[in-house]
Amino acid sequence: MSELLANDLITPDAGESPLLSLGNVSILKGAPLTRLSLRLREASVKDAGKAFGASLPVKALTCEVGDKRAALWMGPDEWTLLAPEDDLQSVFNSIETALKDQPHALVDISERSESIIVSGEKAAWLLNTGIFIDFSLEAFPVGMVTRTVFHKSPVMVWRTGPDTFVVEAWVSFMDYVAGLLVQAAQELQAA
Amino acid sequence: MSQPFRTEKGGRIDRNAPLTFTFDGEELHGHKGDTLASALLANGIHLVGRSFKYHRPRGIMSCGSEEPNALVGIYRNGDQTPNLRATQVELYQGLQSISQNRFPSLGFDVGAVNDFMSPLFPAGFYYKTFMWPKSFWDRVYEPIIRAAAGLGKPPKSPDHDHYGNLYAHCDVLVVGSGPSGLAAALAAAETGAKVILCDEQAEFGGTLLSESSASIDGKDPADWVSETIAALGAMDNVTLLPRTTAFGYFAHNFISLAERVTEHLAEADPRLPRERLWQVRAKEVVIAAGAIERPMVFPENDRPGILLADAGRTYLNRYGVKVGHKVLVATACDSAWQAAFDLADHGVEVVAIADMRETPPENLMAIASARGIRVEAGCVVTGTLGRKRIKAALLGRLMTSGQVASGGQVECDALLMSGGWTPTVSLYSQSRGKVVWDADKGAYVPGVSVQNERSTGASKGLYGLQATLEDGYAAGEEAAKAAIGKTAKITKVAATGGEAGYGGTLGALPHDRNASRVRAFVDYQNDVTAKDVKLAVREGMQSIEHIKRYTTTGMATDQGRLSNMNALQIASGALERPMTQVGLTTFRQPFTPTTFGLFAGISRGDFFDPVRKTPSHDWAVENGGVFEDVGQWKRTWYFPKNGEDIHSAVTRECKTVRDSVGLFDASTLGKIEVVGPDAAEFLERMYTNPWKKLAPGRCRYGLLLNDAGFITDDGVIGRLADDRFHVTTTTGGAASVVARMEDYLQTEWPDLDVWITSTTEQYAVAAVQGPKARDVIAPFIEGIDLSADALPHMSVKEGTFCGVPCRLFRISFTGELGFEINVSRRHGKMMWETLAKEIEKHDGTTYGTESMHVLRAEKGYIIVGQDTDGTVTPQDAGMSWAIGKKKFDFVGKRGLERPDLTAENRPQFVGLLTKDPKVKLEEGAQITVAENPATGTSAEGYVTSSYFSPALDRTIALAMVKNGQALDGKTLYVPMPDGSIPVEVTGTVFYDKEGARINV
Amino acid sequence: MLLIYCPYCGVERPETEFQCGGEAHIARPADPGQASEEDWVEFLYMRTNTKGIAAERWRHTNGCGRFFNAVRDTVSDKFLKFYKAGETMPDLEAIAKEAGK
Amino acid sequence: MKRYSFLELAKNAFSAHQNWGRQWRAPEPKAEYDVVIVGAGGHGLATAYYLAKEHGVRNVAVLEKGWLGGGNTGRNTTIVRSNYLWEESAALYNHAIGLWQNLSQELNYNVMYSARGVMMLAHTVHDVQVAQRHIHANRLAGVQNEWLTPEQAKEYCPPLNIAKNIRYPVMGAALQRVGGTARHDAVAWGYARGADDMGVDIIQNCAVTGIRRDQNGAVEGVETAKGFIKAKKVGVVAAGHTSVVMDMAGVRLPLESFPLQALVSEPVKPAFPCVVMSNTIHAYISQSDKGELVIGAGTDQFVSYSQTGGIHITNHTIDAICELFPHFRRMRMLRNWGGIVDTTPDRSPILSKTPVKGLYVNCGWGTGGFKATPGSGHVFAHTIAKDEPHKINAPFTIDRFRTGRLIDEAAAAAVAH
Repeated sequence: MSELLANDLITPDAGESPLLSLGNVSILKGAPLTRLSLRLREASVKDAGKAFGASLPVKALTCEVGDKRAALWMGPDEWTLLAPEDDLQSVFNSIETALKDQPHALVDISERSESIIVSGEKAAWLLNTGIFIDFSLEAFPVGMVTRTVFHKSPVMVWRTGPDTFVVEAWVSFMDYVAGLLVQAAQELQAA
Repeated sequence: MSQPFRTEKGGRIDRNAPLTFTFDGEELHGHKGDTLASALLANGIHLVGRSFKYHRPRGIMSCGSEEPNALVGIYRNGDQTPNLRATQVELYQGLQSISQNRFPSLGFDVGAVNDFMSPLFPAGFYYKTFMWPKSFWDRVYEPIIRAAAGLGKPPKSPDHDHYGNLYAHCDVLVVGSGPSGLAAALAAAETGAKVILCDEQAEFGGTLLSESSASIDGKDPADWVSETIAALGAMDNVTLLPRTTAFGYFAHNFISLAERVTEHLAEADPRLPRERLWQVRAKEVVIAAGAIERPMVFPENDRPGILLADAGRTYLNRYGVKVGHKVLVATACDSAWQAAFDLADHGVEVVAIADMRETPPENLMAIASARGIRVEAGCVVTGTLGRKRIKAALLGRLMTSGQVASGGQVECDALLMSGGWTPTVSLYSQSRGKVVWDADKGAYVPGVSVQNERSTGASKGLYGLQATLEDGYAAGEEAAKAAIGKTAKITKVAATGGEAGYGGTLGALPHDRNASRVRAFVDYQNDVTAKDVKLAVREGMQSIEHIKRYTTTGMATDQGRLSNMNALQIASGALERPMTQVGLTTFRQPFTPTTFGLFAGISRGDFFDPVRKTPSHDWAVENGGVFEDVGQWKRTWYFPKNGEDIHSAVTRECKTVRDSVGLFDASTLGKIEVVGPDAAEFLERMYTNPWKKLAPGRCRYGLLLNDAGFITDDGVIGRLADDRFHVTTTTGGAASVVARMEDYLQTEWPDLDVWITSTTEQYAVAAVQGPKARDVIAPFIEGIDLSADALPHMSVKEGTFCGVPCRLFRISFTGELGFEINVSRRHGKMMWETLAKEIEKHDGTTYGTESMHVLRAEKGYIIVGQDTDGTVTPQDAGMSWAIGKKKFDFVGKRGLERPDLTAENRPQFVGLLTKDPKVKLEEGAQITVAENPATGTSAEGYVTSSYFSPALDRTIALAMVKNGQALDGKTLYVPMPDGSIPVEVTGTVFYDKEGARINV
Repeated sequence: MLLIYCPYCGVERPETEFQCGGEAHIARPADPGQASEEDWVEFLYMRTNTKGIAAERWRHTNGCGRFFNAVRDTVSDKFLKFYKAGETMPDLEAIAKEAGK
Repeated sequence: MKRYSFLELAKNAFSAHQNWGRQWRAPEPKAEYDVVIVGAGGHGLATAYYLAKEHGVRNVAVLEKGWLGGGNTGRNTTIVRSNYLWEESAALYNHAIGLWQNLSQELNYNVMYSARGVMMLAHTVHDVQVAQRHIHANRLAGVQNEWLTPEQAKEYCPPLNIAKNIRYPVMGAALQRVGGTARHDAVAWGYARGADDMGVDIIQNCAVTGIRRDQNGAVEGVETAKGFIKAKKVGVVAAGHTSVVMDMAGVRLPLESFPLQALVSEPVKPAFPCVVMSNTIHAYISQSDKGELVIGAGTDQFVSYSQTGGIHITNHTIDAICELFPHFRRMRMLRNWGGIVDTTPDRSPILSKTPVKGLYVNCGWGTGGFKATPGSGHVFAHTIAKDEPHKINAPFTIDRFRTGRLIDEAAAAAVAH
């Protein structure tokens, strides 16, 4: 997956066996990450990006990726910042320090959600069994990130490659999301 | 293997693939490519069902999804699916089918007695009788009516199949794959637009598959179809969906499709879904749904053996089946003549063509004459003979006077009829477009488009191959241009031939029979006759909707696709108003009946709704915990040991908490991090309580109202720093509190520098409660001084638990010394297991929500949603203390000042003690002043919570009682079916009234 | 299932991502203490419930989380305009005229 | 009016049913009426019927913009029950139940009131508490309602899935045996026929376009598609469109109109003996005498007068039905349609005088108006005739929203903890 966006950050959880492994689509559990919710006003965007190590995207539904850093646009004043698991304190502190005098809210949400990596030729098809978004590359290019709904669960979808998506859900919803994806993929094995 | 009505050759069936199937237990043979209907007809079987009301014998009438008569049950995977149309059921090896609505058999049905009593059962008869004696409706009449009604039998066992779902987007959706649909798909696809082409049939091509007298691009139309489908199939931007019905057209160009994936297979891979729901957002839609032929309304027009002319032709040309050996063709337009010619060409005796027109077109007359077919021009069918199969038809000659003269009797074993064609405007109508009457075409056709769609070909009343192809190309081009702004040059093919669908007749046909004796059916399935429609009008039904509902015409499973136009014309005549002023009924989704399982999709079993589990879930399962559903969460209700029932388990758990220590999973409580310089100001405005002076490291109970002034949520809020609060909410309120906070923040106070983030799932929360709570947690906590002075009740500190960061709250919902430890979710299991082991050392226990409820009730703490119900103010709940009196404003402040909220005699929160300490009140029980209140007495209040209190060794209850706080010590009554229970009104705190235990 | 344009995300999304917040431009009285009984019932409960063209609030709950406003014809359910929260209420009559109503 | 009976039916069979008279006339409006009712749905027609029958007010017109019974009356799932929580509500709906029991005989029109029982399922501990509270309150108020264990519920309704391992298992049910269903069209038609017989003019295709008021503000009459019609009293019973009509008199109401969908399956032989409702998983179901499973869905989330709704609402309704009754998964939907329901903030109706003299309003029934039809018409007729409410509808004022004296049926089932 070397050509994928943020491949130094988004990695399968080495300790977990694949949830699904078919010729044309696989589902892997993502490794733990530092996830921070950052809220601030426009004036602080630059400083925050500098402190984080990847600038904060201001274009809706896009991401900015730096060295082991990714900043995902979640809303006009909301970003999810991704960094390696062990960098939690350092990232948190450096942003807090940089924004000491600027109104903002930085909250650790590392463990609020879990991620799975859905990849393969049939990845978009599989997501479309529960998500009502056009995943053609024209409509949803690599790098696009959004919150949406998978059947009855809120999820976040981030396209990190033409055939690769990171899907995040709140922890207690992940059994539902991953379980349904695996179930829906069964028919791909049928003759 | 004899199939006496099979042609020697021809048709699209695979003659090398013979299949065996059964109908009502009889083993029969057919071929791959047959429908059940074509295979039955090949075996000479016309009688396949009984009608709804009169149980009249009925035969296959059509060859498509509009079939009103040939509804059968199909056995598959051990159960039966009712009401499937034999005309749509594809034949496979071993298919088992049964007829419906007959007893004991299709041939001898006792229900047919209704037919002889039919004079008693005109339209709406049931509104006029069955009223005496009164009690007989429920007990006698209704059960009889219900047993007689209904078509097939419902399935008897749960469905073992599963159903798929796919959300899709496309530029152009083409519905229907006849000539215009294929042309539209080609034209759109060539532009590069993303095209979905769907057709309800197994094979693409529509009428082109049974076309014998036309050519496209110099080829047999069926060959052109194959080439076209191959070309479309090779394009990446095209999705081909056969066996897929576009059944619903909703707002904003949302179309739902039902794809039948496995039902046509003798054996299907169980991993495949039985059906798949496609939920499609199309930029543009082309409706190429074609047209269907109209029955003629003449007396006894419902005998088995009477079919639509085009169906007869399709059975012949597409399936290689002759509908009879001696066929009479009755028509009012050109198209049926071709059916007669095709049959004659296959050696079937066409006994006559009876055309209502005085002078049918000469070219047709010439062809008929060349084949030696007798033509009866100006002739109409006035009746038929034969009960289970037509034996003969009566002809009548139309006279200029409008009268009909007898035209003799014609022997026949099948009658093909054509009253003309009706464009299929169902989807257009569902898109909320209004059809308009086209007098030239004699049909209702789509009017102005309301959504991004256009109809093409026969679905807008256009016929003839060349014209429909051209129209299809144009529709496809237009749709693609509108969707993606592109056009493309495509090679358009020329065509000749094709059916002319113009002309025809509407309504009941004249005859020379005794009008009061004969019945001419308008709606076959519901047994509605022309007389019924006239009766409805006579009785004052003027709107077509009234006529429809009164007679039930158009309400059968074909939604009136066959009957509506005839009914309308009859109503128009009876009302003496032009048809266009009678109105039209609305076509509803679904276009054809659609499986419930398809709608339900994956939402079943554990996937019916997400099952949200806490970090202690697995441990609780292993340790015998019993769960309750709270919203989507599974919470441990109680932890029975050694076969305890809920009562003993809860008693033990509660006692243990009070005596030593208990461990409770509080992870489901909502958590919200409120951060920013204006955080305190924001909470000040949201909650009733004051927040600005709360010091970092301290907590306060917060009460949240709505702007009407009623309690909606509560929770402890801890201040972590000047600009950071950790807010907790109820489990059920977590999402709605966030939503309401966002609402006020974004739309009322956007100037505040504060943001809220849900952290419910970031943290796992273990509540350790009881005198030994401190001892239990002490070994694992670092960085926090746990002493009462350093960490008093209602305080919060950050430190570590077993080395991982934690937020430690000293709070209590039990009245005991208590802590709630928040660690990040991933460490929740570790924390729970560590503490569960540790409490054992202190003779502690884990406890569930039930004990939590009891413990808090002993202390008189409310549970929002149980002790409050959305009509309770803070004052009512005895919580005036929670209101910041000096505050300028908070959500609900103004609401609380409204007259009724400040009125006397409001229900107030009190405690109740039964006089007999063993008697436990029922929650929800009503409270009265009188010991034996008369029925209709207004209650003084009701019991909100009621438990056996282990600490008090007696029962306790909480209640809302009018003016209750003033009734302390008074006796009230709780009237129950088996006697009234006296209760004493008390304060709400039953245990440790001074609150000493909490401050240790 | 409606198709709704979020003016913050700049995309159209299915209705299931959104929550409708009812009639738009109903301001909470700035000084509730001074609000009369009539003001308060008007704010809390009274709604125009327009049959025709009306402005309403939506929140992109399962998206960017923002509240915004939309003008919709409540008879056809067609959206005629989307705009951000805080922007002034558009001229509904002009919009109606433009839509040919 | 020719009485309906089996004998009459048999007699008419001999004359090929040529001699049945009209069930109601199609009169042109007179210049003036004592009372004009706006809206010929079940409630409006019942109001006219009782005005004529019980108050001797026969110079009445019922104006209908479409065809009578064509609004929510002809679009609902026909459930009848009265086991509401608050005594005000219970009294109102129970008043209706009393009238339902004799309605066929009263109207000489078989409205097919079928007391087959309405069972409301409890799936959680909280549901059980709420259901028990209803049962206790109902018993004191004299409203029949009883608790069933899951096993008893299954006995009463054999198709019910009471397995413990389903997502939301059935923990019990509240059963009102006198609840059931009735034939919706017949209710409208029966009242129309009865009212017409007493001289009430039912004028269809006659939309009201304005409400005229005199210089004192009192009602003078209504502007209609067929011209001005004078009337001292106007009762608005225009469910779905109440806000639109009341706006003509400048009266604002706490209403929002939402799409509500319902659907039926193809008809099958008897498969479902009663009515089952589940508030927690949002579904209700019964089987019509014709054999169709009649299923109600929830409302869409936005105001709309389109009479259509989203398929996602239908999907959620059917998934709930299939979960409770897994045998029905292979059944098929025949027809799906929508109505427009006026909804009040407290989910209770308004049956009231208005600030405008001579103007009365009956609205806000939300998703449950059909069941109240006879009772609603009965007390509303009283309100109009006497210019003061019947004691049963006295609490159902507009003013309750100002004072805060709500009759909050929704809040009482509130979910929390």
